[in-house]
Amino acid sequence: MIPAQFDYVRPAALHEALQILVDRQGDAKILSGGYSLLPLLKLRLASPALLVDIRDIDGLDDIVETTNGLRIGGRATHRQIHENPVVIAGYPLLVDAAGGIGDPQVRNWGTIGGSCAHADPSSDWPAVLIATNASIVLHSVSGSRTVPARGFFLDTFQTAIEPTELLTEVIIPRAPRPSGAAYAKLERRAGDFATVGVAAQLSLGADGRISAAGIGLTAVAEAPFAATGAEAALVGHEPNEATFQAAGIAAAAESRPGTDSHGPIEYKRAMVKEMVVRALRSAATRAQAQR
Amino acid sequence: MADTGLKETPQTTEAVGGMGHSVKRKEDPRFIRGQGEYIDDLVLPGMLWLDIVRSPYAHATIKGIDASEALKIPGVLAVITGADLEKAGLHWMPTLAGDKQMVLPTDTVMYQSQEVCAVVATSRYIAADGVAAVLVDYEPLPVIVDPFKALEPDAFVLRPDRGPDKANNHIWHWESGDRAATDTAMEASEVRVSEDIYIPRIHVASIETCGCIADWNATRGQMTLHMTSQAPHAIRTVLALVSGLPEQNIRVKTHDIGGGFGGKVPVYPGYVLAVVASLTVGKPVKWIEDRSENLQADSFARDYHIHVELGATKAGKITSLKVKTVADHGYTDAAADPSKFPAGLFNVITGSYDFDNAFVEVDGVYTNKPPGGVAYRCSFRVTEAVHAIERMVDILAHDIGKDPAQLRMENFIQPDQFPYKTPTGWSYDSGDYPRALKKALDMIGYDDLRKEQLEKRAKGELMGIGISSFTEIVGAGPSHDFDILGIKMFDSCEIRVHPTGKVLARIGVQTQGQGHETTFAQIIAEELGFPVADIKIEYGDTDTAPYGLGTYASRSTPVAGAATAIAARKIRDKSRKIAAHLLEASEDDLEWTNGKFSVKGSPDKSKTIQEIAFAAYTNHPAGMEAGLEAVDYYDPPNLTFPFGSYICVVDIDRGTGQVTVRRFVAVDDCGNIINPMIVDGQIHGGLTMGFAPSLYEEISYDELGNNLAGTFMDYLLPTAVETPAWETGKTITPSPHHPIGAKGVGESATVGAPPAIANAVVDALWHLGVRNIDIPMTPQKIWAILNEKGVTA
Amino acid sequence: MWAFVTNPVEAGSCGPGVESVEASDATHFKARAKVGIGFINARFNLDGEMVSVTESEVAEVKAHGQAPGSAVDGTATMRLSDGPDGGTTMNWSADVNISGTLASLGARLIEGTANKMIGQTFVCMKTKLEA
Amino acid sequence: MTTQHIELTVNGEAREADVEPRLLLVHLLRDVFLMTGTHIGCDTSNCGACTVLVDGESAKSCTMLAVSAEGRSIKTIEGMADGANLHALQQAFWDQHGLQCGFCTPGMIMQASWLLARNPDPTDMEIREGIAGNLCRCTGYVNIVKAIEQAATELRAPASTDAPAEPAVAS
Repeated sequence: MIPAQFDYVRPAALHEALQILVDRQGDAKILSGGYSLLPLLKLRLASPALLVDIRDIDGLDDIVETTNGLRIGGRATHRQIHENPVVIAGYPLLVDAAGGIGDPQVRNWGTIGGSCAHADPSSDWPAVLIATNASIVLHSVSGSRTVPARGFFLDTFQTAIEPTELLTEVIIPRAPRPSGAAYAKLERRAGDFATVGVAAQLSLGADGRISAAGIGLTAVAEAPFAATGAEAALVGHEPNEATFQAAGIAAAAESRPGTDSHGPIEYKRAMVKEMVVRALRSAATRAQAQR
Repeated sequence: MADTGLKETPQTTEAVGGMGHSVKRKEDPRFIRGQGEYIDDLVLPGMLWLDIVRSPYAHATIKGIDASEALKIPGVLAVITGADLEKAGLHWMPTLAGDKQMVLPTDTVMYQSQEVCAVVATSRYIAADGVAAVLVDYEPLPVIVDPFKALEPDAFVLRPDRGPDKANNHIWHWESGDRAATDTAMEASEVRVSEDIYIPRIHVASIETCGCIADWNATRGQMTLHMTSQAPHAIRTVLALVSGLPEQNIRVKTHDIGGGFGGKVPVYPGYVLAVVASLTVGKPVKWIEDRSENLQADSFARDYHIHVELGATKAGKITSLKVKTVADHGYTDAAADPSKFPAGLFNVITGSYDFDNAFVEVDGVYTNKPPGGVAYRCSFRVTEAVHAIERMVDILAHDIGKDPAQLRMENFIQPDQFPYKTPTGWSYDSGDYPRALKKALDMIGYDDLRKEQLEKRAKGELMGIGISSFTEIVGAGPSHDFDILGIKMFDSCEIRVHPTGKVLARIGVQTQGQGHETTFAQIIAEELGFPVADIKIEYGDTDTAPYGLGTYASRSTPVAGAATAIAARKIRDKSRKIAAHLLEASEDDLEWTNGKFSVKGSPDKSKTIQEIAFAAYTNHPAGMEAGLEAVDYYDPPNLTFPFGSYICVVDIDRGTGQVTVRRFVAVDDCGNIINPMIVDGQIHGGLTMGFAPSLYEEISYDELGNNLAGTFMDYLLPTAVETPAWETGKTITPSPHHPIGAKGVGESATVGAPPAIANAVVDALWHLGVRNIDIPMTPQKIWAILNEKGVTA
Repeated sequence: MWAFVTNPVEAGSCGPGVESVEASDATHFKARAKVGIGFINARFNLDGEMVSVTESEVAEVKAHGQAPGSAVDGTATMRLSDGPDGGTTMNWSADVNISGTLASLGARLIEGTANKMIGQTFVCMKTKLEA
Repeated sequence: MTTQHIELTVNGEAREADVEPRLLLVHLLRDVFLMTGTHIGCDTSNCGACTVLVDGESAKSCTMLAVSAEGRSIKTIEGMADGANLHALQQAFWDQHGLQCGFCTPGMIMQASWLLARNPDPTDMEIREGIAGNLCRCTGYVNIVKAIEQAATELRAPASTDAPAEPAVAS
């Protein structure tokens, strides 16, 4: 399969890229890892006039921990994240998620910024960012703004990014100790898009009860979303099986899956519950280990 | 003639590398260096590209084709439509099953993604742009995707071209066995079990898609067609018949093939379009399918709706089998079955069991789909047959409370019953079914697994054990019964021994990765004593290779392998005469051992095959023709019947419905073995292609006829992660009629594996009241059952 | 309102992604539409027909369009009735079939999209009518 | 049609070409440089037949633009053997019957080389996960896994000469 024709530029600096987005407003599409974009171009399901390759822009793939939390450059690959010592030490949820995206080649080149900007309704990172209450930094010629992940994924393939903006960074706040988080993904076959993906994060209070919870779901609605009902079912409760089941039931009720080759709606809802429970069990175990 | 003694240990030295040696493959050095020569690797001077406009509709009238925008694109040279082909009478072509198939439609498209017109351009990129620029005006028509609806009396007729006397969607009816006797036996049976089993449509999805380069040289009047074909000679003949080109001026050349599995037997419209395009523009024209075209428009396998009933005594002795089947062939019957067998060899459905009464009937039906019933590492409906009988035997065992292994043992055809005549007319050549099953049971530790299963079940865990004891039927075939479009299904080998004792052999079958360059050399090494390293095997070029029907249905070893052995023996016969001349001895006084003739009683008086070869050109006896070569066209006296017993252990995740194959033991018997390493590899691959449709792969259609698995994102080939670590074992029961006692093996595991997996999954759920689950046994399907039974986690 | 829903240019321009509409005659129109979600889309050439089923009550729009490799066929039915507050209420239903590449290769992506696009169409009509 | 001039390194050799921006890296290698060892098996980056190394990282060359590979160093199957000497992986695939039709083999070998560069002593499951992006239709993977194990053992051998003697694990 052969893409339609397009123009290609590879700016050397961020401001150049941003100016191009202004100049070619609506025509231009950012090329990062390419593993989401190129198959669509080849299937001719998308035909942007210009690709702006951001590979030469310095400083877009740093992974650093700051007082605000973990800052991950938009061009950081899934593998860079998966293998980063800081991530491994403090963010097991990210390790879970990064290690299960696509296959090794996809993880070598696919980027967190690309995944988030592309906003495939079944992609993994959005659920993680939602569960962790992360925020997303967008740059344009007029400066930058930070959008909470919970307001970023608007619809299928649609985000809060304006045509003149570039996703440069995601910021994942460090959860107060003791906390635990995990990603549970159900897939038909290694490397597939999720049938359902659940990112769960729990913080425990001094009384051992859940003091804060984040649940992000993917593949079971038009866009990844926060299962706020499930979160409410967790906070203030003991981190036990009954609580997890209640959260799972709430999350299933909140999900809006469609029928496709991964299964009918009823199955997907049931899998939401099942995978929410599994993610919460792991998250709770990890949280207990921090006590 | 037959030398079918048991050859469990090699008779030749490792240096010679005859039968039984795991000789490393002679073809591999080019593949591991990336120097294989696949069709898309080939570039000819001045070559153009062809790309195809395909229908978005599964059924529609074409009101017009507007190619004007496409023709404005620089580099787009021509757009070929059905109307263009109609002028030359090439808009329809015959299928191998005697039906006809559109090359390009003139008025109606019959399936989604059907070829509508072709764009010829100077590069593959420009050709793709041309395809996107062609505007076709369609008027959608109603669509039938369900063969049962197609058979309803008021269903619209999909193929009015068949004439007013065939104003329905019924293609043919075929039956086998004795209906009345089977009915009587069935009614008298103490136990009757019946089931509706659907074997879904699947696609071979070889990693290399199909393609060709047609190269018309007008001055020489020569058409060279480089293509991905498992049957180049048959293609040449069909092309000659369809195009009117003289057959000697057509050369079909198949290079390395990146997997075939039966999908590269049929003639696809793309090949014909490339030929027409090359004839039109006078330059070589390349057509390469992309993956989505391959998954949507090539031929498909299975799509069999089987109603099966098994009768037995209370004690579990099978008495009768009755089968009624609807076969969805899509809009044309393009199957590659032998002419007399429109339902393939489906009547091998009595399997490995000894009983007297069986009746099988099949009805072929048209629907708005691409051709079905073709191939997926088994084209002749054996997979469907084995699945049905092995599922039913398991259901019977569970119903009467007998262990499925025990029930099989009690019903097997016994070794002393061979040759065994089945109630549907086959004569099984040889077999030892109890030995294979016993070996499999031992290898997997069956009794312990059954204990473990009971313990797990008590804890609510779902574990199942499934057995399949299959009988395969391969090596088509004896010419009295087997032909395709009238061409008898013999196969061939031609051997030339050069003066220096090096050998060139050409065979009529075409490798798709099975290792013919190695195994056929091993047959010659076995028969003549030339080391494998000195033997070169060629195939795939119709200008040089002897005529053969090609490689499919596991027929290479049973047919061309036999031809090779016989041709080698003809050379040995002549060598004996030359040796007698050289040794000044009587032919009767010579004995053949280890690649040389020696005088009986005087082993130091001998001539090696290499010395004899040299003499054949330098010192041959007076009155004898010089040279040392032979050709054989082998017409097998019977098919061969490989068999095996497979045992599968599965665990089911109650929360998600996911099935994990924990262990899989496969004991195969394919008679004498040419190369154990390659046989093992064939079984590993076959098992994986049995595993895939059991749990993952399915080509399904929505009600509009859209193929819903048009990429590898939705058509789920298993990766290394899911695929079990196969455990293989062997028994050897030689074929009594095959010259080297061998049987085919390529398809055995694909045929035998699915029921073992299905039986294991049903076994895990039987106590919940589950009797059958159609493949693919997807998580959503299993979960729905668990949910219904109230046992989800 | 009846005039609006049976005017090809007015109603047709509310179709999903419609970039241009041209009336061929009183009941037929041709349109170009960019159909899709986000940046995933295909440009369709659409042929449409407005059918008055029951004068001033029920109208139907049939559209049939093609993009390379894909086709879309849809029927929308609009039923006007007197509303409780003296206004006119429009009830609508629609059926859209997508065939070819978009359906076959984009199955996972397309699911639900058709209905969403239909919804947008009627939201658009509502907006225009209220304007 | 506008083209762009690109320069890159392929198997250590400097190469250049004028290409359309939409040209895929795999077509640059196959159709422009006529290096046909890298194959195409799908369009959706599922099958891995087109796997090459780009700056040492395995990539699916059907999912990368040639223009994006500008200035990078590409390694393909054609760059694996050192003249007559096969790379340990090539030898192991041959020894262990890790291929049949050979079509997935170049991509499989390139991916395995990336895997072993990062994990010289992988477990069976690490190998399987390491090649999860490479589909094989012929072998059932068993012998591919064995081949990668053999090559891993082979490739570790020189390093182990500095280390205290340890018996090599036969595959």
